[in-house]
Amino acid sequence: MDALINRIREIARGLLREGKVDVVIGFEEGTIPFHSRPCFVRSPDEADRLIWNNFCGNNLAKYVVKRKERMAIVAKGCDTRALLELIKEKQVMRDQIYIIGVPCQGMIDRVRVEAELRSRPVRTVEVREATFLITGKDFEKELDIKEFLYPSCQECIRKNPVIFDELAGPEVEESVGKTYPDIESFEGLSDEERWQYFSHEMSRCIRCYACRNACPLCYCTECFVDASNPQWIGKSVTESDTALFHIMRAFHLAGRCVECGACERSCPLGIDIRKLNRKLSKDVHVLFNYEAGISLDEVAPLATYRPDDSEAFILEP
Amino acid sequence: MKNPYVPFPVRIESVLVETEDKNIKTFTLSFIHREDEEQFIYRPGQFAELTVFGKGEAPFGMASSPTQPGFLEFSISKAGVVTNELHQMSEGEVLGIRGPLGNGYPLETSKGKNVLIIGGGFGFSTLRALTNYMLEETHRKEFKQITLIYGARRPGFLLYKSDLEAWQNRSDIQVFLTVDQDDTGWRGKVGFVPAVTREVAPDAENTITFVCGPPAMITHTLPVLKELGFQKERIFLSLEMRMKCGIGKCGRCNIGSKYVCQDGPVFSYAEILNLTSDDVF
Amino acid sequence: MEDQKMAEPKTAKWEPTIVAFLCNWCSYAGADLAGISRIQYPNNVRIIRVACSGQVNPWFILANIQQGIDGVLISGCHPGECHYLTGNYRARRKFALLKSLLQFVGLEEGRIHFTWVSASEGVRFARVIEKVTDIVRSLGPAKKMVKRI
Amino acid sequence: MKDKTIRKKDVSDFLDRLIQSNRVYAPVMENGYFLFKTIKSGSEVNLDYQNAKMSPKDILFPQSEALFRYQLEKRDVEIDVPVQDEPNPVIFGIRPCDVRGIQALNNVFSKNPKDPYFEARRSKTVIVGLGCKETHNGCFCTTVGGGPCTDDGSDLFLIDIGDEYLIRVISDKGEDLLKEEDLMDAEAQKITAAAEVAEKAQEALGPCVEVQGSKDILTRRFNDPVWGAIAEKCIGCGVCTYLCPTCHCFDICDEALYKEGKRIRIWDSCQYPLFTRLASGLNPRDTVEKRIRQRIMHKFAYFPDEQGMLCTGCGRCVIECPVNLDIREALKVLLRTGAAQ
Repeated sequence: MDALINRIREIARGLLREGKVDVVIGFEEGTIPFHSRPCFVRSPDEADRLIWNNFCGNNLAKYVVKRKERMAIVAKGCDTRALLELIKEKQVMRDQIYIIGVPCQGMIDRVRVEAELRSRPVRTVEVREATFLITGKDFEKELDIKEFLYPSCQECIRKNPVIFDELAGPEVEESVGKTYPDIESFEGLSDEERWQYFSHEMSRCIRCYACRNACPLCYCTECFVDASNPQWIGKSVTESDTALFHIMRAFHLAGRCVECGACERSCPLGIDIRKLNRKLSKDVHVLFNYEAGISLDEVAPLATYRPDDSEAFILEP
Repeated sequence: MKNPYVPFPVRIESVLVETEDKNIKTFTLSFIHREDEEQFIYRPGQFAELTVFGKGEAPFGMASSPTQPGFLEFSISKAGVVTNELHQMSEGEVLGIRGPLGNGYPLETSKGKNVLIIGGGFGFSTLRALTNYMLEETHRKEFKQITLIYGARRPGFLLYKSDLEAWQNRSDIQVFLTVDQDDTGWRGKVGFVPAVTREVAPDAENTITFVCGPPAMITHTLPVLKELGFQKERIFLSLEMRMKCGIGKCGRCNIGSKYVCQDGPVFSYAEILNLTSDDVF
Repeated sequence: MEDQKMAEPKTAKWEPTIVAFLCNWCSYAGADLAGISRIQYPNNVRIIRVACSGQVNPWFILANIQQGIDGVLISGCHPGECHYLTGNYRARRKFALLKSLLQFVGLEEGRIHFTWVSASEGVRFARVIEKVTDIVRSLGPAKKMVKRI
Repeated sequence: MKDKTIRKKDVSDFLDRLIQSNRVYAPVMENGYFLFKTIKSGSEVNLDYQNAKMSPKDILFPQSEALFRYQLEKRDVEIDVPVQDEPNPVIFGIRPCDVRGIQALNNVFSKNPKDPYFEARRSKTVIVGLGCKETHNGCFCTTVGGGPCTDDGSDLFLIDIGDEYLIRVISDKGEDLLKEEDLMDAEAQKITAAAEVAEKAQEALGPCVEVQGSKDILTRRFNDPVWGAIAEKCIGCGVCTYLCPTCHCFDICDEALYKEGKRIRIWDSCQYPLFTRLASGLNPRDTVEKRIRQRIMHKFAYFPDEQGMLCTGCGRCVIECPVNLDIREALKVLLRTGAAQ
């Protein structure tokens, strides 16, 4: 990990010194355990702020849209996928960004750790080889990193950057082939069971829109939930409005979602938001043989068609 | 104590299209219940939240003067959800009204002084209320010389044409109307409000000024007033901010530590310069 | 309003309300033909004419669900026959995903339907409406995601 | 009334008696975190908790509530204001920071014109506070004038002294709640033990920055570019404001079906770009920087005289901010370097 950090700093320092970029967007140490956080480095001397560890969960592609500067961005696999989509959707120019690719070892899910500790306060976290050691006031606990990775990291098959100008470290091993065992088993439940699960998740939502705002691909100037003229959706926290917000949010990302899990990570209440996006990813994959954030040339699935697309859902009298 | 969130029901008595682009209409409203009207005691410069049931509320300054009892008038420009709906409504339909809200123009401090009223475009509505208030028989003698400067893009954008005509026929108020663009048959002045102000403003000594209009007009008129020697403490402006609750709770309309809905909307220029804000004129 | 809606099935005379978005060039003409030809079909359907099935925003469907409409039908030209050449192809992709997603969260499968009806298919139109009405009736009144005011 | 003690294992039974005639809100663990919920049985409650994920402000100021319902008639409208008939609410086991949050809300809502909805709930509600023995990583109550065992604003206040809680009886309302209970008067050594717990907790959490004089410093720095640097990583969500025990900004809107509908009040957030946008399109707070500044200034500079500081140091915004924009750190940057200027 230290080699990786040194390399990131070195690259950043070089880019800033040579004036190739105005800002390097990366991660710095957070103020509390389990939080590394986005930072903006503008001078070579500041490059030592940059770090890398298992807590760099934010998707930094969020920050490149509508920025005028030339940027370098420290990007893990999913960040580069989001960048690729943004380039494809013309939200940022390829030559405006310098991608410092970081092969990703997966990020630790703070909410699950909290639940495991029954929210006892953590004083320090120390990441070791395959485990991390948590120390509290009167306890110590060693947990397996693999078991406490974010669900999106556990399922990830794109740990290595898909697009980059430079790699900061050796590529890591990836599993091959997209599978959706979680979605398939959920589909196997009855209508009523699925509805129960979904409405329970929705009932916890406070509509803070962290999921939307953390998403690197939500960049509309005015979101449909905010629009007032016409008003598409009610603002109260009723089951109906909340459910439709989440359905519509997910649907806006159909064929665009890069499955980084930023939505779920940002949710203060740990709602299983990603399930909807993942279902759409699966359908897009199965029906249209497309995966978002992989290729610059492939046309987005909802911007095109094939005459022989599946008609299985069409009603025949 | 009355629930401050619940509106009084009112009915639309008439609707008058004010401007040639039909974007501003004046709605005359009357209270459905007499006891509500008795509670609604207002001063020029105050505002109210109008309810279009099912669409929501929006704040508007009263364009009518309390000296004309029995009805309320609001001039409303078509812009958002509520106003778009309002513009489709007609006589007999029911609205809600919540108010009066805000502080209104400082009438007490104006007594015994000359009054200069400067309005631009759509911002003239509460100044019209003020003018009518001051011109009313019992009030007129409380003020000295009254000068009115009112400008609009074109003659077709001047509001309250019948009032303007009536005032021009009076000898106790000097009325200067100006338009940005000349039109055939226009007998008033041509030019922007700041220029006209420089030309016709009364002596700065012992004069209170009221300004309301588009931001561009205000930013250019204030330096002229300063140049002519008007004191910051005696220039009053009506501010516009997004308001919702109207009672200083919802957190929207504060400029620094002042809530426009409660502490305003009328502030002296001196007060405004003291506000913690980056949008000072 | 909603309360009435909820109370209705008890009277055994409850009938579903179905909104159909029909494209102007084929399906609406098909409905017209069904009418002109005096083909009988259930009167549960309320027709909204749209330029093209591709024009139907997924939100239109969700808004109907939210307002307690029991079933929604979208019908366009047969593939390859779109007046705008590709509108229905695009709609097909969009709605394949939407239908699957709504079912995934637990909405009953039979609430939302998509089909193709051409201008000459008056009979098919009537059959479609019959079938949709039957399915929706069997599901009972809409409850999931319906907003109560 | 004298201080009382209650054995920890008796709390559940006490709550069971309490819910006979009160609506009791207490911390309940669900989905891996704690929230204040209406309880049906004392056994649901777990007082061995840090703090609830969300502040319990929604008990008094619900996220969405109907202000009135209406029915349009031909030439009139009928307006119907809901009556609050909740049976004697009790908020049990609330932390001192959240009690101060309620006081802060009270300062806003009871200012003239009074907010009848909040008032009706607040006046009936009994608050049973619970002192903190240890603090979590986001806590900074001592910085903003509170403390882990401050009992201001509570009607009863519990302090953990091992197998028992010491109960401080602070108000008549609190005393009433114990009327039917047969509790032991606290012995002197237990009162001392509780005082020690309080003192220890207070000592363990030193203030992180001096906030005295924040009004002047922040006002002076209003146009400082430092706000831009603080705000840069903000993604503009509403987590900080929605979880905050003092944030009270709201929106009012209508929901209607044909001729009938309701006017609702819903939480809103100063962090949303549309919060201040006028129908004309003009937006006085059109950048993230201005919105972050509004949030911090509103809490620490605009109304410290009338409303007190609108921050209780509960640390929810610190812990839950998706990008770890730590308000303590922002204050340090603003106040320390500001004071030096």
